[in-house]
Amino acid sequence: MHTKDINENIAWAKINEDVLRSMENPRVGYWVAVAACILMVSCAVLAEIYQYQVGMGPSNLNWPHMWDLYIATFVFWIGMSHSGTLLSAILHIIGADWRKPIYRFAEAMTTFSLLTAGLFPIIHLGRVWNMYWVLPYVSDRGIWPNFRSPLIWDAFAITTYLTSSAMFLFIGMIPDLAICRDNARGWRQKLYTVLSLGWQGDDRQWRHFRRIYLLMACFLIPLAVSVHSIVSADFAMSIMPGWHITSFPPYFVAGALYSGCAAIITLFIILRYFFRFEEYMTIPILEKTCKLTFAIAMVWSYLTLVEFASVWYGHDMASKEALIARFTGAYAPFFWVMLFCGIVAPFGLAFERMRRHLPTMFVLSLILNVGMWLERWMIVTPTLESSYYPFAFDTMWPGIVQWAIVFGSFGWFGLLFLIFVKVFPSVSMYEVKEMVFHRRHYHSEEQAVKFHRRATDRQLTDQPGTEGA
Amino acid sequence: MSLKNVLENWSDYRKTHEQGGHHEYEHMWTLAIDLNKCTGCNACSVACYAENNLATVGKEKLHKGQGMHWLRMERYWDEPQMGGDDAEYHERGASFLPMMCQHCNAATCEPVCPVAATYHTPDGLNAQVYNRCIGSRYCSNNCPYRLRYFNFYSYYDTSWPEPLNQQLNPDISVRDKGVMEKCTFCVQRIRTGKDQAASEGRELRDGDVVTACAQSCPTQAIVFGDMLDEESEAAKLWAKQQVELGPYEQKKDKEGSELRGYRVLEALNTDPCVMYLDRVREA
Amino acid sequence: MRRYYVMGLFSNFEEAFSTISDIRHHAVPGVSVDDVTLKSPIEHPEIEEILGDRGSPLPKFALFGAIFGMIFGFLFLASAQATFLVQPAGGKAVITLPSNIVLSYEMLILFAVLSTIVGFVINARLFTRRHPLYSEKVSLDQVGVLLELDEKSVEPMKELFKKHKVLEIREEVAE
Amino acid sequence: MSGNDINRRNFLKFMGLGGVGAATLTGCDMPTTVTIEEGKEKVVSYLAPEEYVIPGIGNWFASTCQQCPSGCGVHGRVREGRVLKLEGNPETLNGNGLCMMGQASLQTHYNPDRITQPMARKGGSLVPVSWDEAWKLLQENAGKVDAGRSAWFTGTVSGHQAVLLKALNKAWGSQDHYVYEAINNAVGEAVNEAVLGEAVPAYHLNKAKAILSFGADFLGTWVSPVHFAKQYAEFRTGDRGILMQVEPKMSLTGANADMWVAARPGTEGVVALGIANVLISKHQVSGSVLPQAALDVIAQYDVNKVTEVSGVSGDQLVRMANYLRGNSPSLVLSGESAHNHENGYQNAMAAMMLNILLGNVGKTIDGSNKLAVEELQAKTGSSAALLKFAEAVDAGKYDVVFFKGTNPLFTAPVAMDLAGKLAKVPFKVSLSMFLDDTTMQADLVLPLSSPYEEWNTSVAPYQPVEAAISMSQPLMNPLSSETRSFGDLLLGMLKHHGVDGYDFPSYYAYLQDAMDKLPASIKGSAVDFWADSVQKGYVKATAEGGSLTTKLGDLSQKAVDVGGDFPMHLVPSSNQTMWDGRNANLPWMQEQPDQISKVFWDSWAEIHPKTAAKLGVHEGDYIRIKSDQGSIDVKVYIYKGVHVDAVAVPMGRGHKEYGRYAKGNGVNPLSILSEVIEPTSGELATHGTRVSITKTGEHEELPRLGGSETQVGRRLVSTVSAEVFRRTEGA
Repeated sequence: MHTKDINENIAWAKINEDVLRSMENPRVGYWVAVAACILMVSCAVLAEIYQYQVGMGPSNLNWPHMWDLYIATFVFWIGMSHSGTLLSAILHIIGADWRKPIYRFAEAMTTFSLLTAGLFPIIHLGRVWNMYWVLPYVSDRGIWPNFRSPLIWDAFAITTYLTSSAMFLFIGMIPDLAICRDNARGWRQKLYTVLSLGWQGDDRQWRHFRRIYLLMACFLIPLAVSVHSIVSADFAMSIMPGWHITSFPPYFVAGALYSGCAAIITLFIILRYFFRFEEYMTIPILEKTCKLTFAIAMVWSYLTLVEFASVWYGHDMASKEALIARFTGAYAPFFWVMLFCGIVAPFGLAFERMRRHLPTMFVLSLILNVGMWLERWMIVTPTLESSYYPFAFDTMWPGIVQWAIVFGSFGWFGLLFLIFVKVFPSVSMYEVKEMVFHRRHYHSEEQAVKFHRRATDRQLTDQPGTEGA
Repeated sequence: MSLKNVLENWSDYRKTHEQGGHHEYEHMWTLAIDLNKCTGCNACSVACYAENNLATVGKEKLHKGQGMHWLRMERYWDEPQMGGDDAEYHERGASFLPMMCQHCNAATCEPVCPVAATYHTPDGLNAQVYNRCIGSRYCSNNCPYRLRYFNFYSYYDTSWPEPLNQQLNPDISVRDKGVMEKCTFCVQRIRTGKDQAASEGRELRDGDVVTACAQSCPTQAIVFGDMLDEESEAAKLWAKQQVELGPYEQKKDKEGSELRGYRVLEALNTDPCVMYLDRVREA
Repeated sequence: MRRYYVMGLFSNFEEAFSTISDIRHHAVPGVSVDDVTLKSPIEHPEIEEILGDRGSPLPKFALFGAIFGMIFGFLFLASAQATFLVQPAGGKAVITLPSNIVLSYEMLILFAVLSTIVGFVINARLFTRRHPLYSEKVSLDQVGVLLELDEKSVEPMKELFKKHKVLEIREEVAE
Repeated sequence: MSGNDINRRNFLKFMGLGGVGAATLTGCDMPTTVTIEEGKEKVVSYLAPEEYVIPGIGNWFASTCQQCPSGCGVHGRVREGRVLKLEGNPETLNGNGLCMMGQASLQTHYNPDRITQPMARKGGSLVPVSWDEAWKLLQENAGKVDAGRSAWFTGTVSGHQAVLLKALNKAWGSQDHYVYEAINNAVGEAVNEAVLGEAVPAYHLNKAKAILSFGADFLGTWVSPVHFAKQYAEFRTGDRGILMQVEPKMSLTGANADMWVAARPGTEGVVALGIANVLISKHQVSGSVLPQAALDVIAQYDVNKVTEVSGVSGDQLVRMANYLRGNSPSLVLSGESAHNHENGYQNAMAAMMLNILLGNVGKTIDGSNKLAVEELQAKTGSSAALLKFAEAVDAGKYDVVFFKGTNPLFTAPVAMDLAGKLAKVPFKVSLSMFLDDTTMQADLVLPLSSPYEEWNTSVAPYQPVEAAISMSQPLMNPLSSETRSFGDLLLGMLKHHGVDGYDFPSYYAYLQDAMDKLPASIKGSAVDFWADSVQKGYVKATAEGGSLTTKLGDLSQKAVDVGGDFPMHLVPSSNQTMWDGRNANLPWMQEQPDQISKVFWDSWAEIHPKTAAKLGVHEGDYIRIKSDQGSIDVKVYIYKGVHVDAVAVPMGRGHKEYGRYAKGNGVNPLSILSEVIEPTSGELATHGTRVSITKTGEHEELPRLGGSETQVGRRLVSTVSAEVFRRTEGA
């Protein structure tokens, strides 16, 4: 069965109308969702206040389990943030134009995941009130942070990534903000007037816009890879068996893209359903996303197995024991569930019937993300359970405080996202128009020929740009 | 923060531990622990509690692994594959291992601290700066010996009810919640010893500084001393056992290959400053 | 002589592009294609061919930012480390290359991105007032061809627009 | 840390003293306070500190540890008027070392649960009273008691306290002073007395090449552990002696043994006889040093019989005999787990027989030097005293009983019903620092000062090298103005009785006087003998000891009862952590993991994996240990350091009283002891109780430090053979 990614003959006015409509008049369901998210966030806030006052004890962290869910969830959210980069930057560079209707919310996801992830290293500090000490500010005592620490690398990388991805999101949104400006009234108009930075669709603006968008996409890809490599360095740079693994950087990057893609599927389906975006977020696009997810899932599965195999084949007993402990130790049930969710479940994506069935895909995408969250937990914890020092072997189960904060982080993300969809266009209007425009031209032979004739010297196909497959 | 400084001293700043490092050490404090003499009596551990204001956290928290035993006396039973046997009883008794911070010269805990709260002093100590610590706990995670302990709670009110708090050693602080702590080689005693020597106008001598654990050990199994002072008992013990600071594989000569001196998990190249001498059993 | 702004709005993009093409080929004497500003709801890379290669210096900004970020990053880190001698050694050198490479890399990207954004803001003339002839329709589905003309060229230009099935022509005296 | 605080607090305390002192101290002329500086008996605020007090600088003062009867000399670090840390006094028998109890004795001093004022029983409960009232009560109830109707029940007492106590008893017309220690060596002493002619001979572990110990935990709880540990270090260096330990439950000494042999509880004597048999029959050791009767008994115990009775394999017997034969001189010791049986005396006798057979007497066992001043000699404790006391109390012999330094209501078997019997004593006085189980039953509680707040002399029961009087001086001002030193109380009672010759303003003055009256041979040539003694912390006072005899007694062994309904042996083991329970109120000791099982803050039962498999229990499962006297439920720790037929539960926990740290932690195995008595010495056979164990089905994780019981191949400690050691590091 083949259908088009998008109806090329859709009226541009309808595009504006549909998207702008989605930003207005929140319904009851929206407020219920907001309330639920606020409730979740308040759980986390209460837990954090308690932890702030009492100490890290009630979270059940202990010797040797100095890290647990906080760091695992941190890695999870950082991973989630890679979706936007993948969909937006990579697909932009390779010219896959089907990204256009869905990249906006993916990029928003990137930014909000980072805003969520960034909280965790702060929450997990024993002395939160001194967190600014990790910043490289000039102190009159000549004290700097320790640039050797992967945690400082994290701080640098996350700052860079957050800045860049937020800018990428914002710049990509400027033409749309101008549309909003032109159609809004009241406070919204004021807001969009400021945010659209005086965009008026000049050819000059478009020209530079195209360049900056491309350049930022180029920077964002290596940046995203470096960010998750650095996050993996928190583990890989340590000396601990089960953490000190050479293949961790690509493994983490693959895992990040994986969970990001899965989350895109989830949000895709939610947005499509609630905002009636059936004409933009079409089944063929979902299918493409699913295929992409499946490919990444297979990469991840391969890297997982490679990690096991290389540890198994090596002769480092401590690492080998750490590996065996994952399969058989106290956390083994979670490990097996992780393997199922991460390796077996994605095969559901391989079947067209399932790919086209939204409820199935919704559940499946959630399963994949549960698997990816478990993966992070299963990286952090089993190593702490058993490492070099037998006297310090210990099994620990996270306390209510940790669970509350992890739970709340989903609410926090949800809240940010809910605010986003009502304030900003969650589908890129101008790019959908581009997509429609180019497809109409290139898919109709007559138009294309006519167009080419009008072009002067060079072959237009050589032009870098948004025209695509 | 000057570029000139960087350029002029470039090669100096690029020296790693293997090349002697940038710092000149004034002392290199070490321990030599003879497991042939150690009886596992725990006196050292309690002495450490007394000297270093270690919190007693109580049954629940200690059971949860939130205790503060800077010096822990480990007890291991022989394994069949390690020369033990499958006999009905532990005929060769137990192996005891008093484990305190190993003050590694290439400490894995140091580079991972985001705020440089743990560093190497010119005395060769792996120091923990409580004031600077923000509690990321990475150091403890990256310590292969698991010798760093975290203040999961503020223990001051619960651990030292009046008048127990009067016993607290005023020479060192009581750590508050959110701070990592660990054995300091009784740095306050080192300070006192140095001050004493300085006021007497002389160099520090072997024996001027003794850690609490070494002092209380009934069998004198723990010997504390300065490796840079060749006349110190500890340095002599290291030399006698042909154990050197620096290499991760000791170059023992043919006769020395039977010597008992070793450092725990030496192959990880952490270069610990604590030498152990193996347990001895008749058969 | 008074100068006028004239803008023609087209719904058919092809016609708009033909208009510009005609201007390029001096359909209206005294009006050059350099006077043309195209206002469009979407990006038209192909228009560059018609408008002439106007170029963009943004890659230079990016390159500058990248080089600056890398050098500044490394020197900043190295000199900070060199004054901060109590930093934890862990057996490693005072100025450690692996960590500095990682961090310089991040600084490279950060500064490149920031520099590119600054370049964009400057070159795209953002933060300026909208043109008086700006029409909301160019953010919807129409293309505007805007010219700044001498009085004498206004009428011929309108004629040209009409030839290309213009929907609406706006004009205003330039200040 | 808070120097200012302390100053202010002390200042207020002194102000309080000034105001209250006049009213309360008229009845008894106690010193208001004594400073640690010689001769000053005035209250001096730190606003004008002593001239030697330099803020920030610690001073070291000698004193004596009273946490167990070993009497180790300590140096206390005093800074800004507070004692902060104790270290061993290098010139005393413990040397530099100090065990964990000694370290933790500071927490006895600073304990938040100390009694800070006298208390009297009114309407069934103890209420605080003033010292005036306390003395009045004492006078009313004890002052007019008939001759012989009063008794003292104490822990080990020595030095001038013993002298005063004796004088006081004399004034009351009573001879009854019971000295009770739950952890004692009384059976061994009885055998030593009978065979060697001396109850406490000198053991030279350092001179032995091989040590065979039948349950003598000399590194942990036996006689003088720190001193022995010091000797042990010598024993293990150079030509490195061999240590063999035969016992049912691995003690700390057992954990350090080259050869740890699990013998069925109570069969240690049989093992000794078996070894003698091997030595004589296989190694041609001449039996001529032994009487014929002994040789006859030995001949009965060939390897097969010994294996059958004790469960010790023939191979082990032969190896032990080989070691003993090949490494002379050797030393054979017996202790707790061998002694505290119905046949404990025979067990100890058999061990002593080995010493005679191997010719150790005179080499590694010597006559001990005696203290030159007989009256200061320590009165060592036994459990026979407890039994006699219980009997006397039951017979209604006493109107008044004084308790000090011991907690019999915790350590005595419930079977004895000591609490019930004590009800027959109309007036019980407890002199104590803590509201322990016994003190809670008293009618009058007199708060004692801590050993680090008072002047005292004491004499260690075991001091083989040079006998000495240990000096204690206050290491700081009393924490509470209402506590009194034991010496002062004794002196006060003597005065109340109108006994002549004790008209001293304080025990401190009495001590100075008494020390001054010591013979010149002891005082020596010191310019200021008193100051010199206090500074050093001891006074050498050695008299030549006699030589030892070797009169071996009867060796015949009684067969160990098979048990019937109660197939298992209960081993109420002792350890340094809790000792007899007196350390249970010290948080440091509760927090310290047990040396062997690494359990903290709780009780546990040790069983062998085979036993566990039979019961189907795993670590942390509760078992019910049932004797004919009752049962206790306790979590199990499973390891191969306990005999298959034994279940070991450490004593010292399970207090019903005794402060916040002790209360409610663990169970007390002594509570289910059967009343088995060692007939020859009259001692309580604490290891003679037979029990049955069943699984209760409950489970709770055992609070234990350490994730792994083995090194999991990490080679953190490896083991070098002694042969290699002797080659590389031998003398």
